[in-house]
Amino acid sequence: MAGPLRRVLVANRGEIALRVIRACRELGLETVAVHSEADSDSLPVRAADQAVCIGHAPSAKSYLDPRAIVGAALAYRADAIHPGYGFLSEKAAFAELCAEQGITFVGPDAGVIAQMGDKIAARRVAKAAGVPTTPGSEGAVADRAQALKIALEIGFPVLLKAAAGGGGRGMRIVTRAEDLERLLGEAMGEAAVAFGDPAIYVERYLTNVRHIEIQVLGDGEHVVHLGERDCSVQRRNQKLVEEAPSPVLDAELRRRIGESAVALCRQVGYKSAGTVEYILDQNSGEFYFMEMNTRIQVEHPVTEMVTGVDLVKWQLRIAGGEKLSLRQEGIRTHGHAIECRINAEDHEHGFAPCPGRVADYLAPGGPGVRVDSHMESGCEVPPYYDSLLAKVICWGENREEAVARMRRALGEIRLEGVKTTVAFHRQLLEHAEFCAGRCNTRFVHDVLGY
Amino acid sequence: MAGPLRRVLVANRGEIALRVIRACRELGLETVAVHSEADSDSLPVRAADQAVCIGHAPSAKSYLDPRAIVGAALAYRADAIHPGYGFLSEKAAFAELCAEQGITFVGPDAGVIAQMGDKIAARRVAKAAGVPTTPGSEGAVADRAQALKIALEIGFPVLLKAAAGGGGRGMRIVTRAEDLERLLGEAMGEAAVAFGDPAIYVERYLTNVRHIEIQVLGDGEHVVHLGERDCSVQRRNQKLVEEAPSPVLDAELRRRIGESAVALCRQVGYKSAGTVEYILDQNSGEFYFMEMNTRIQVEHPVTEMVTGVDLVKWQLRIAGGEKLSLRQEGIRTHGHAIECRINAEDHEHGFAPCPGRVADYLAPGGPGVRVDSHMESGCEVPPYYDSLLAKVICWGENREEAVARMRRALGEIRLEGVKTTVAFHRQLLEHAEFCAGRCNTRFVHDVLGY
Amino acid sequence: MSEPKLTQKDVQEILDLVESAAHVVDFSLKYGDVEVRVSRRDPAEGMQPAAASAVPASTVRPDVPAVPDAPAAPAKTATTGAAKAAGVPPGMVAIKAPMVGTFYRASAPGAAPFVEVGQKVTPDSVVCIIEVMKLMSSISAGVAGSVKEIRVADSEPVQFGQVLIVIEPDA
Amino acid sequence: MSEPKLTQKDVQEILDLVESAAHVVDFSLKYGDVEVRVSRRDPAEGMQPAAASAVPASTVRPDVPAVPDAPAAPAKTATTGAAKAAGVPPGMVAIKAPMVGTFYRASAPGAAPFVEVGQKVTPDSVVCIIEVMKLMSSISAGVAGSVKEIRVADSEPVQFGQVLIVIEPDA
Repeated sequence: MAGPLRRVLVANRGEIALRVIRACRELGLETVAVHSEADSDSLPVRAADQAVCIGHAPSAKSYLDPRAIVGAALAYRADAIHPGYGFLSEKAAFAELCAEQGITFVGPDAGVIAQMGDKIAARRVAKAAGVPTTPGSEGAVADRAQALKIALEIGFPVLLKAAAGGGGRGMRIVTRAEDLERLLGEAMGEAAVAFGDPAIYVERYLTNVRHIEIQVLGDGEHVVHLGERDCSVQRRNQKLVEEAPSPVLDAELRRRIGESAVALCRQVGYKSAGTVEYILDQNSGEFYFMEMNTRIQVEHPVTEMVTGVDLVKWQLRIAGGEKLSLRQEGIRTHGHAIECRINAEDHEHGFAPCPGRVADYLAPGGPGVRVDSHMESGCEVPPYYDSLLAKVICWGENREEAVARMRRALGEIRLEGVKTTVAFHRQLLEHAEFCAGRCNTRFVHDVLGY
Repeated sequence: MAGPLRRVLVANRGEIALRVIRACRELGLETVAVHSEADSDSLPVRAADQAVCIGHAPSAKSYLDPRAIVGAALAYRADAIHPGYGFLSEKAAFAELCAEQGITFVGPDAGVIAQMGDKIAARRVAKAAGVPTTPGSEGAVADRAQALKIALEIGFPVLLKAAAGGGGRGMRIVTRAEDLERLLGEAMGEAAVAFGDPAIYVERYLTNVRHIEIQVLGDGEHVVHLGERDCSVQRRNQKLVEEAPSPVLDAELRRRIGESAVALCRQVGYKSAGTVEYILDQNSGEFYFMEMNTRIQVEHPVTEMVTGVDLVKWQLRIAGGEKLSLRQEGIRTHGHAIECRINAEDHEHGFAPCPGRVADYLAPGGPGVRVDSHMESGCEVPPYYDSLLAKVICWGENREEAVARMRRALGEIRLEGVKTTVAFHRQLLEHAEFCAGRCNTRFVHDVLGY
Repeated sequence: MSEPKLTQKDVQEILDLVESAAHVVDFSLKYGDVEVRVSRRDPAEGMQPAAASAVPASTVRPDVPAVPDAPAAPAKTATTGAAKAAGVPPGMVAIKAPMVGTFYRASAPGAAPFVEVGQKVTPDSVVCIIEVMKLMSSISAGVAGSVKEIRVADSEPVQFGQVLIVIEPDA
Repeated sequence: MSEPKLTQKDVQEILDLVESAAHVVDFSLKYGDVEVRVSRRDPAEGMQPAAASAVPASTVRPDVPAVPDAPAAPAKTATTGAAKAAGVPPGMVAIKAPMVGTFYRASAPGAAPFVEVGQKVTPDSVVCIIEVMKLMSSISAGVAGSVKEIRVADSEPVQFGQVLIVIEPDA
């Protein structure tokens, strides 16, 4: 669907729904917020021009129901749907349904989503674009014998990964040849149950790695990257803190990774905002393509703060047919930004979710502090959805100032009534290794003990 | 007093007290917040490491009492006092008292404050530094005859201004020679009552002017400027909206004004943050020195957002003996920033102050939005002090984006229970002349009718 | 700030509890000045209108899940679905949208409306249609009575849980 | 959120009003469960301790302004001067700091303290000194009675309005 947008349906909730509504408002676009019954009295629902209840609280009956969302877009005459992140944002079938019904999906084409959603297909695209991928199988392994052959070629330990997977399910680390058969069987079984597809591929297992990702914007013709984000502070593959620039990239490595992400996106004629994720092996200095996320990401504000580019507005502009006016040489980063995800979780008890009522909310403020949050005093954190309450993003002229500012901001935030991860972040920000910029993806587990 | 600071007493209240506390925290400095009885339960008081009540609610008995403040600094072992703006921030005698008592005053030396606080002395310094001043008398006029002679030289209308003055008192516009004697008498009488000094000087009265000011930082040796702020949206000499860069300066004019401010500061060996204020005659394109403010200003965040430089932290660093590491060529501005001052005032009734209780407060958030505010749900706005509740500062890649973002942010802010100037700002931001960047200092009165 | 209040979500959770407990037929809760009463029967036994209650059981086709009403929560604004569902007088039965879509009063453009105000209906009477992506779902009265109000104009969009039609059940 | 509560500021305003009205001698206000009573006399007539009251009149040297106490406001934290001033038992008279400064119990280092707990005092007895920038202000008891508590250690900083010494007035 061509032509500038007029009314955008926001098919999400929480802070990202508010983020999209804010972008629409700044562009002069009308907004329709769809919501479940649990979110009727939420800030994004009240912030939108129009709010439409689409179903019961459980996501499957509301935010994950493509017919309810596209139906709402048609009934309330929205000409576009912004999916946010999570929920239906990377479901090719949903993008397809939007297209069928004449609704602009704010994101890449369904075909690109499908291609990048399949890890093996995505690896093939990466290889074709000359992007390094982790040494491992070309695609899914046919059987134990093939898996063993590849494992011996690349050397143990190896990682077994579900082709359709994510979030650690269908994943196994194999350190010895004799364990391969058993663990392959387990991984295939888990993948079949979790994703309906038992396909497993094998790759080198790297231990001292950082998670580096490149933000891209494409309009189907031009593609630019907006530098990297370092998301190495994770717990069980869940990102907790993200920053830009990475404390470990030098100018040359930064250029090479950035150019590889652009090459990958050119390969598929990428349209909209996207993120190419890499692992950086700190032992060898090599980087490898991991996957591509064909949507806006939770941590996108980090890039916005160092570049000044509003990524969500660009998503909407591109969806409305505008061409990218940004050129690679015009994109400069300034200073350093860090994001802490404040979740309603008890970090002292395995980061267990803690829904409840936020009695009193006060955002941190002052220089260099951005807060993306749907919190307000008296609001409910329902038990049905993810536990992200607020993203605090701090900018500084350098990493040291950004970290000092984040400590200051986390000392200010008031979120009474629910347990939050603020204390975890304050502990992290005092840790000498983190302050020195030295950590890998196992830091939270191995060093902090979570 | 030399050496790095350790504990800073914040001799102010409201948002600027919080601003200073935030800067101290980021620098690892301890804070002592002094407060009147009316502010015991305020956010800055709770944000500081230590809070000290210094007197009754009326300013004269607390925030304007030099002995109480310096006494508190001595008793509570603060080694420095940050005066914020207003109150004692430009009282040379206060800076002198601090020096006598061995307390570092965060600001320039008392002598410089005194010199710049006297308009005639300041004009002499400006002339000596080659900074253009409005055509007019060298200093105070001796009598009617001298005033008339000068007025005839520079041409009517002329402006009579109190040498010690400010805020419009002791000020008269004279359009005809026959009115001069009467108005000079009135102005002298008013100046004598208001400032204890009847000295009046005469200058050319300009009508189509913009208020342009240059932010400077000096360490006593080096001086840099951080570009201009345009503060032309005023009502009765009270600034309402400030922005950077100015929509009307070209690169050449910007360079000339900036360099003139630096020359002025070099002339007096300026130390700390300061602001050189100019009027820009839109008819002739000429700029003239108006006055210099030897303190941090309400609108400083506008400059911080386009330069990334934390001015308050630099004030503290310089006070602690650090040398400026900034060099003029390293200071770049990026994008555009606008500040709206949200006051507890009824703009439909002459901007009458409206103290009261803020039942519910929610700050705007998201990309490009900074909020400097001491508000929180349930807080009191006492009737004793100025009515500034919050400063909303929005950044954009260009002026258009900054304005769109400000409209969006002002639609989000929640300040229930008191009347505020939010509606005034929303009206202003929709006005075609403002959006086009066309307005002079009479805009709010002549065009908006306030 | 943290003094407990009964919110819409609490009410929803209570109702979910009641709904999931098959043996519960009548339920009432008094909390401060809010009173919640729910009466329900096994759908297999046919629908039966709720007694005068702040929360009448929903009355929609047996094949779509009921959309329980909630007393107006201390909501900050009244633009949401639940708020629109409020305001059904005691003794009346609200027919609510089981899905988001477009409301039609007739089977085709120009055809006679299914019902008019004042008209008698039986539980099987079709009272309206909701269209989603060209798929038409006909909505039955679910109760015998007469049409008291038609709250949505023809061809208007409706959200999930929105009151479409109010029926005064036969005594 | 907006239900009216009596705050410290309200109390302060009431007290300022009372103070400025020369003819007011006794004033009382009951509001919810907060009761405020103020008794005062013309300073020229000498100080007179307030009756048992939530807000006893301050008892400081006649040449420094009184620092009226306030009932604990619904403050969020208790780190402020007013909060520190709280907690004086009924019937007792609090001697409060009329200025911020450093508290001294004796006239010079090594000298005997002006008063000890249990000691009898007359209205003119000097009980402590507050020093600000080398200027010593001696503080008198202002009431006849005995020293019940000394709340500040020697050489400690004190804030405006902070309770220094508690006197049990003679019956």
